[in-house]
Amino acid sequence: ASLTNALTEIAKPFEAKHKTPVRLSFAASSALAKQIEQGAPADVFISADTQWMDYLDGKGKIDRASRVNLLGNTLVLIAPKGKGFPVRVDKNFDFAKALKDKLCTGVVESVPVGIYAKEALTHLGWWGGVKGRVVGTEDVRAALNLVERGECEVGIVYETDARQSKKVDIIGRFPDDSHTPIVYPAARVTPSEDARKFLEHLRQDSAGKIFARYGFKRLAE
Amino acid sequence: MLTPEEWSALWLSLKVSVWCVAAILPPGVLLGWLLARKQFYGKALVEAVVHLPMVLPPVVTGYMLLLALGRNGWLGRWLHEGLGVSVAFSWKGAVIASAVMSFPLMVRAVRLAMSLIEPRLEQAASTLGAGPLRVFFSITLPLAAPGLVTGAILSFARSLGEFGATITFVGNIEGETRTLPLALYTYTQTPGTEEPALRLALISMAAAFAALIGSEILTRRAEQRLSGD
Amino acid sequence: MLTPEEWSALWLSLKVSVWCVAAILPPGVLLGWLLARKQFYGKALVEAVVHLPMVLPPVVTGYMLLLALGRNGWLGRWLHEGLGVSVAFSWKGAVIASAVMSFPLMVRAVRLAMSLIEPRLEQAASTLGAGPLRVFFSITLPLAAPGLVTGAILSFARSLGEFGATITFVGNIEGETRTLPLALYTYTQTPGTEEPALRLALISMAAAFAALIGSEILTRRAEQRLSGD
Amino acid sequence: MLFLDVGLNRGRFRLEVRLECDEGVTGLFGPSGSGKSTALGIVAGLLRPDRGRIVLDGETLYDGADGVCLPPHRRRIGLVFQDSQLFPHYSVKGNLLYGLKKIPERERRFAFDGIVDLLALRPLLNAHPRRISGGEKQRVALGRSLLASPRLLLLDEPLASLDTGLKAQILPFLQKIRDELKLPMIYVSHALPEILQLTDRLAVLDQGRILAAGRLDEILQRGSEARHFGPDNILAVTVELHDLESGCTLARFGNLPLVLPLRTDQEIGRTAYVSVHRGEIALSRNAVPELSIQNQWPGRVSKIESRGSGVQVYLDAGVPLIAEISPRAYRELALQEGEIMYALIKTRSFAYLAARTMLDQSASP
Amino acid sequence: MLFLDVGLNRGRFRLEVRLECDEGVTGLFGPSGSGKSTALGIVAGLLRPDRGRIVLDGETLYDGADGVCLPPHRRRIGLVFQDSQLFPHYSVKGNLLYGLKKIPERERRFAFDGIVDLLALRPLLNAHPRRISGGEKQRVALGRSLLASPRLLLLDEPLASLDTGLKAQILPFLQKIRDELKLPMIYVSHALPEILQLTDRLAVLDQGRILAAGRLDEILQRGSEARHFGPDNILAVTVELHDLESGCTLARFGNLPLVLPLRTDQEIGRTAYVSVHRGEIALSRNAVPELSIQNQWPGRVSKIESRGSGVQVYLDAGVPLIAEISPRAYRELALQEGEIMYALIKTRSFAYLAARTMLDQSASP
Ligand SMILES: Nc1ncnc2c1ncn2[C@@H]1O[C@H](COP(=O)(O)OP(=O)(O)OP(=O)(O)O)[C@@H](O)[C@H]1O
Ligand SMILES: Nc1ncnc2c1ncn2[C@@H]1O[C@H](COP(=O)(O)OP(=O)(O)OP(=O)(O)O)[C@@H](O)[C@H]1O
Ligand SMILES: [Mg+2]
Ligand SMILES: [Mg+2]
Repeated sequence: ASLTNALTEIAKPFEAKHKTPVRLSFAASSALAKQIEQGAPADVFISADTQWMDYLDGKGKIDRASRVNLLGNTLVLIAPKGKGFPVRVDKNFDFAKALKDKLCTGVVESVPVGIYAKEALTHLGWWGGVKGRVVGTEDVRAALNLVERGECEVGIVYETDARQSKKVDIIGRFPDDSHTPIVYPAARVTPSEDARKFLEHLRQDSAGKIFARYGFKRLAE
Repeated sequence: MLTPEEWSALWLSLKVSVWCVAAILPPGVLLGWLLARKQFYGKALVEAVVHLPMVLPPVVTGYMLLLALGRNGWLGRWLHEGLGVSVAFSWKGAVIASAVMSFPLMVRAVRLAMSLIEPRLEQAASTLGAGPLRVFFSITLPLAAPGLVTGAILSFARSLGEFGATITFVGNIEGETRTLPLALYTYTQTPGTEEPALRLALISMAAAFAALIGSEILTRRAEQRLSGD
Repeated sequence: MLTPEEWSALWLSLKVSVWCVAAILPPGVLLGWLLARKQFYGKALVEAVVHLPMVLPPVVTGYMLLLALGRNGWLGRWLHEGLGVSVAFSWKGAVIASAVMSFPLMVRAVRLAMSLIEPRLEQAASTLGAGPLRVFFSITLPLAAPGLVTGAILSFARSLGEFGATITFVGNIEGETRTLPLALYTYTQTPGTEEPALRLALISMAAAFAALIGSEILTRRAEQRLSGD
Repeated sequence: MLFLDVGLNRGRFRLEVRLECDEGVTGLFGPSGSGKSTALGIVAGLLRPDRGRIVLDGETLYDGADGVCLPPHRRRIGLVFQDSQLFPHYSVKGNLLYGLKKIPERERRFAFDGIVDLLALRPLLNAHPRRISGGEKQRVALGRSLLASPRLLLLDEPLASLDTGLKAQILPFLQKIRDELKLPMIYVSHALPEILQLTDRLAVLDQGRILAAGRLDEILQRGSEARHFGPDNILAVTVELHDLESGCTLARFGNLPLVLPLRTDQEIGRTAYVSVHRGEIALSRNAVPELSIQNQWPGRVSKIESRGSGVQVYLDAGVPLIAEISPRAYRELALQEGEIMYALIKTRSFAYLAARTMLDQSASP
Repeated sequence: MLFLDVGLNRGRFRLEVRLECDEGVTGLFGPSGSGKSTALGIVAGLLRPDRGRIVLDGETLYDGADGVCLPPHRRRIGLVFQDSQLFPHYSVKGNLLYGLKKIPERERRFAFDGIVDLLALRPLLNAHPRRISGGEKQRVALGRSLLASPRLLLLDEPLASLDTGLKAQILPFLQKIRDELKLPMIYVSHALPEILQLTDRLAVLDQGRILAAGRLDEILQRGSEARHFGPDNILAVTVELHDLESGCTLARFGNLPLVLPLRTDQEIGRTAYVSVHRGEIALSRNAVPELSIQNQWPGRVSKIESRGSGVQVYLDAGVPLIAEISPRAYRELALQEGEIMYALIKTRSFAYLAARTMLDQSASP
């Protein structure tokens, strides 16, 4: 879902070049994975996390050889614009004390951003202190929104999302080693030629530039 | 005024909602009548099954539809291979998702209205030579008209706003299954799109308004027809 | 049999649903009565506003609730600072979200039932010395009982299944706002959790079943009381 | 011809009815709550009896033993409900046409316009059935049933809420359809004179049971049912002579000679019904000679009942008679059951029932 | 005392009523659809007139000019609906108690048990109001209204669907509450004898207008309303003498002497009402001497109407009379409007109305 704008933009030149319409379906990775499992007529699947790609892989629904880790992302701590407080992202910082109120992120059991956030917080030893104050949201946009509205004092979201909002400040970045790497794997679902071409297209520089503009990290294969 | 995407979403939403209401009206009326007038074994079970889609999160309902009616689902495969009909990932699937979600509203409204009809009017019709079918269509149904209107408007509204089951069952494909709520969702997934999101919300409201005012007129007419005002 | 988390979600869901029904019953009855019996200026507007939460995607409704009742919302700030009441991120907020979503169902059901009551019965009561209040409570309300029951069961079911508005408005906080649908959602978002998801779905169904069977008994009693069977 | 022998339990009420109705009109008579409407409902097929048989013109409509039960719409029996039950979603006209529309042209027994004019419904045709008066509703219900061309018509107090003017127009019309179309009817009413304008074949119902059925004179003969006809004694008499000289009609009541007011339109040799109110029967221990009261009949006091303002004295004078006397008179006479008393009835105390109608067409099978 | 002067437009129907009711009972009489129920609805406050005034015992209930309109529940006016309108969610008992419950003990005018017994409702108390018969419903509605202790009672054909036995019990009871409790009533009925058992103060309504109001004898005097009383001529006569010898009661009708059947219970000097059917009036061009027919009155033929089976001849004999003769007789007599004819009426053709009741209590203001 975080890919909505970027992908829409990237699809345009592809359509122009290959004269094939690209049909994009944006939904939660889980929903998409299940649709594909049930035979959705998809050519390419791009997931916001590895687990749903693994899931489909396990069911033999994707072309394992075509799987690539397309993009990466960073986890950041945000606060409403101008309402931030100084944070040092390391184990010695008493985050629980600095945090007066609630923290929002994706649901920590299931929504990818939440899972990463919990890992990071645990890694930093902050989890125990904030556990009861974590507001799980349906997706990363909702978490961002709550912070924008000032409903939550801080939030943990992807950098891509945080950067596009003018109403929040990034007050901290979680080191890459504090959580499982955030990757966006992509793979072909059908062996069709169009699928191959589209996957190819995604990995070209022209696409890469657009991704980068939205704050994604391009991953070397 | 509206962008082509907005038009397409609005048009799709209306199409899905109208088809949804049209599709559930007949079975809803029938079931509502059965529940209001007949005592049968397993009635409570039927009730419960009908209401199930209301009780479960829409996503779950959508998932169950996917399991049943997806190309690999037991029913879907049969439909697909046997009849060449495929509902998954098409607007027809969106109609099905909406229909399942709205069905309990239709059934309940019809049942309520029918249970409040004076049964002696039906008896009077039968002594005038009207068989069960004519009684049903010329007496029961018109007298339950306010219930049908209520059921239709609730279903229409529910269907206009249906999101969870639809996106889970048929995905979010522009021009095919991206109804107003899904388009709205798509915007909310990207930052800085408050303005188009708001536009879509307003379009939804306008569509709803128009439908509700139409229904209000229908409702009032149905009520007046019975009271003679 | 159930894990503590499941218990907690079930308990919370029931609490939220019961409170939701209790909270919307009085205003729903009042508004249903107004719509059924009175003609006033802006009636169609009131109708439309009431139905709005059905038409918009639940997430949008949740978002609007947040705008209004969040800590920084115009109403929420006043509630928070003036009265010290905060509904955001608490189960009370979940009740509000459910209430807003179910309200149109309640209003419509009550309105439908009231519009089908014979108004001359109310007149008869008034010639026996009953003032408007007594007429309402001793005649109108009991005669509309099937509508109240229908409204209550639809609202209860809707509320048991409410997901989008709730998660948007009050988030998903274990023990506080994680109702059955939210817990179920959590499972559907992770692969390989079919088994606990299924358990939760079954629990939801069981709760719904119990409620529906209860309502069925109430409905039947209300219908029989009026027909004298 | 209708044959009916059914039983039905309705909670606190139990109906047990055995009845045969010939062509023509049968009056169903009985106090409030005696089961008249219930019986009609069973005949029409709206209520399913617990046991028994219903046969109409040789066709079995219901047979408890065989499980046969024809649904109402296949019985072609019209029923005018006591509470008209008009369809609120049709206009008056729509109500009238409801049954008519489905009848093939040549099977129609009544013309729409004829019925509308007879029942004075023309100005109401476009009205809403909730917006018309009580009597108007009842007329619409009657018209609606007639227009459905039934082969048997059940009328549940169709004229109870109509004024005499309308009654006087509708009754002759019912007589006409009885005579010309030979449409059999069962006519429920608690107004005996009204029934007698259509028929003297009666069934008397009480507490769910047929107490008596047959021609009114036969019923009266049996006697014990007299109390059902209200405060009037009804006598079936045989007209013997019109004495123009003395201005009397002479008749015979059982073995008793009777002096009635002169009414030359009553045919000699025929049965006529006359009524005399209980309060107009005086009692005397002996016959009183040289009195203007010309009817003096001895009878045995079979029962004495003190009720409200008066004392009811049941007299067996070959036929049963009930007299009501004041408590004071009762004390002074020191009346005992078993005594022989004379009933004294003035000629003018007699009133003719169903006065200006020939009763006999419907009465003879 | 009720004063009523209102107008109401109801689509095709327009009501314009001006009426004063004294203590006691006022009978409201008129053909079906004439506006009787509408008028009661206005008095009870269920219908709001377009203009006018309603005053009860000095209290203004409605004043179109001032915008005063007391709601029904504050009028304390009981209304027995034509179609009983029982509450389906209460038992019969609950219906009866509905109005009673809220009346303070000492303001209650009737005891629950008394009403239940009077109306023979005891076995029905726990029944559901949809499960009782038509007459039973009407009795419950009557009881319910009485138990609410109104200060004015409006009765819309309360006895239309009751059998004579019950009527005969309930009418004296209504007489009693009229006399003892002095509860004023407006009694709608199309049965004149029934009304006359309660009162001879009438208002005659037709097509939404009061044609006549006042004592029946005064109304009859004015004459033109006679046709509203159905096929009977109603005469208000003054009783002059009971001639025991010849078995007649002599009375005066306007200037005409009248020979009636003997009825010693009619007080000398008082007004009595007698009826004679149109068909029992014979017409003759000359007085016929030496005939048993004792009443022979000359009158001018004011109108001749041919209707259905008979010819209606309107005769002005000081007071209006209507005779119905056969078309053949009409031809043979070659009757012309304006001619003087003799109306011949046999003594026995007269029937007393409201026979066994004193009328006068309610009649005198
Ligand atoms: N639906 C019903 N269920 C049970 N009992 C009923 C029902 N309807 C009527 N009864 C009872 O059955 C008896 C007969 O009722 P029915 O309506 O046949 O009387 P009826 O002779 O038509 O009286 P009326 O002249 O008052 O209309 C009454 O005691 C009544 O209380
Ligand atoms: N709700 C209504 N709206 C408009 N017209 C009505 C309404 N109810 C009755 N009418 C008409 O008003 C007239 C008077 O009706 P109303 O009920 O007062 O008559 P009524 O004298 O009581 O007759 P009945 O003896 O038949 O009951 C009739 O012509 C009737 O058709
Ligand atoms: Mg009956
Ligand atoms: Mg009326």
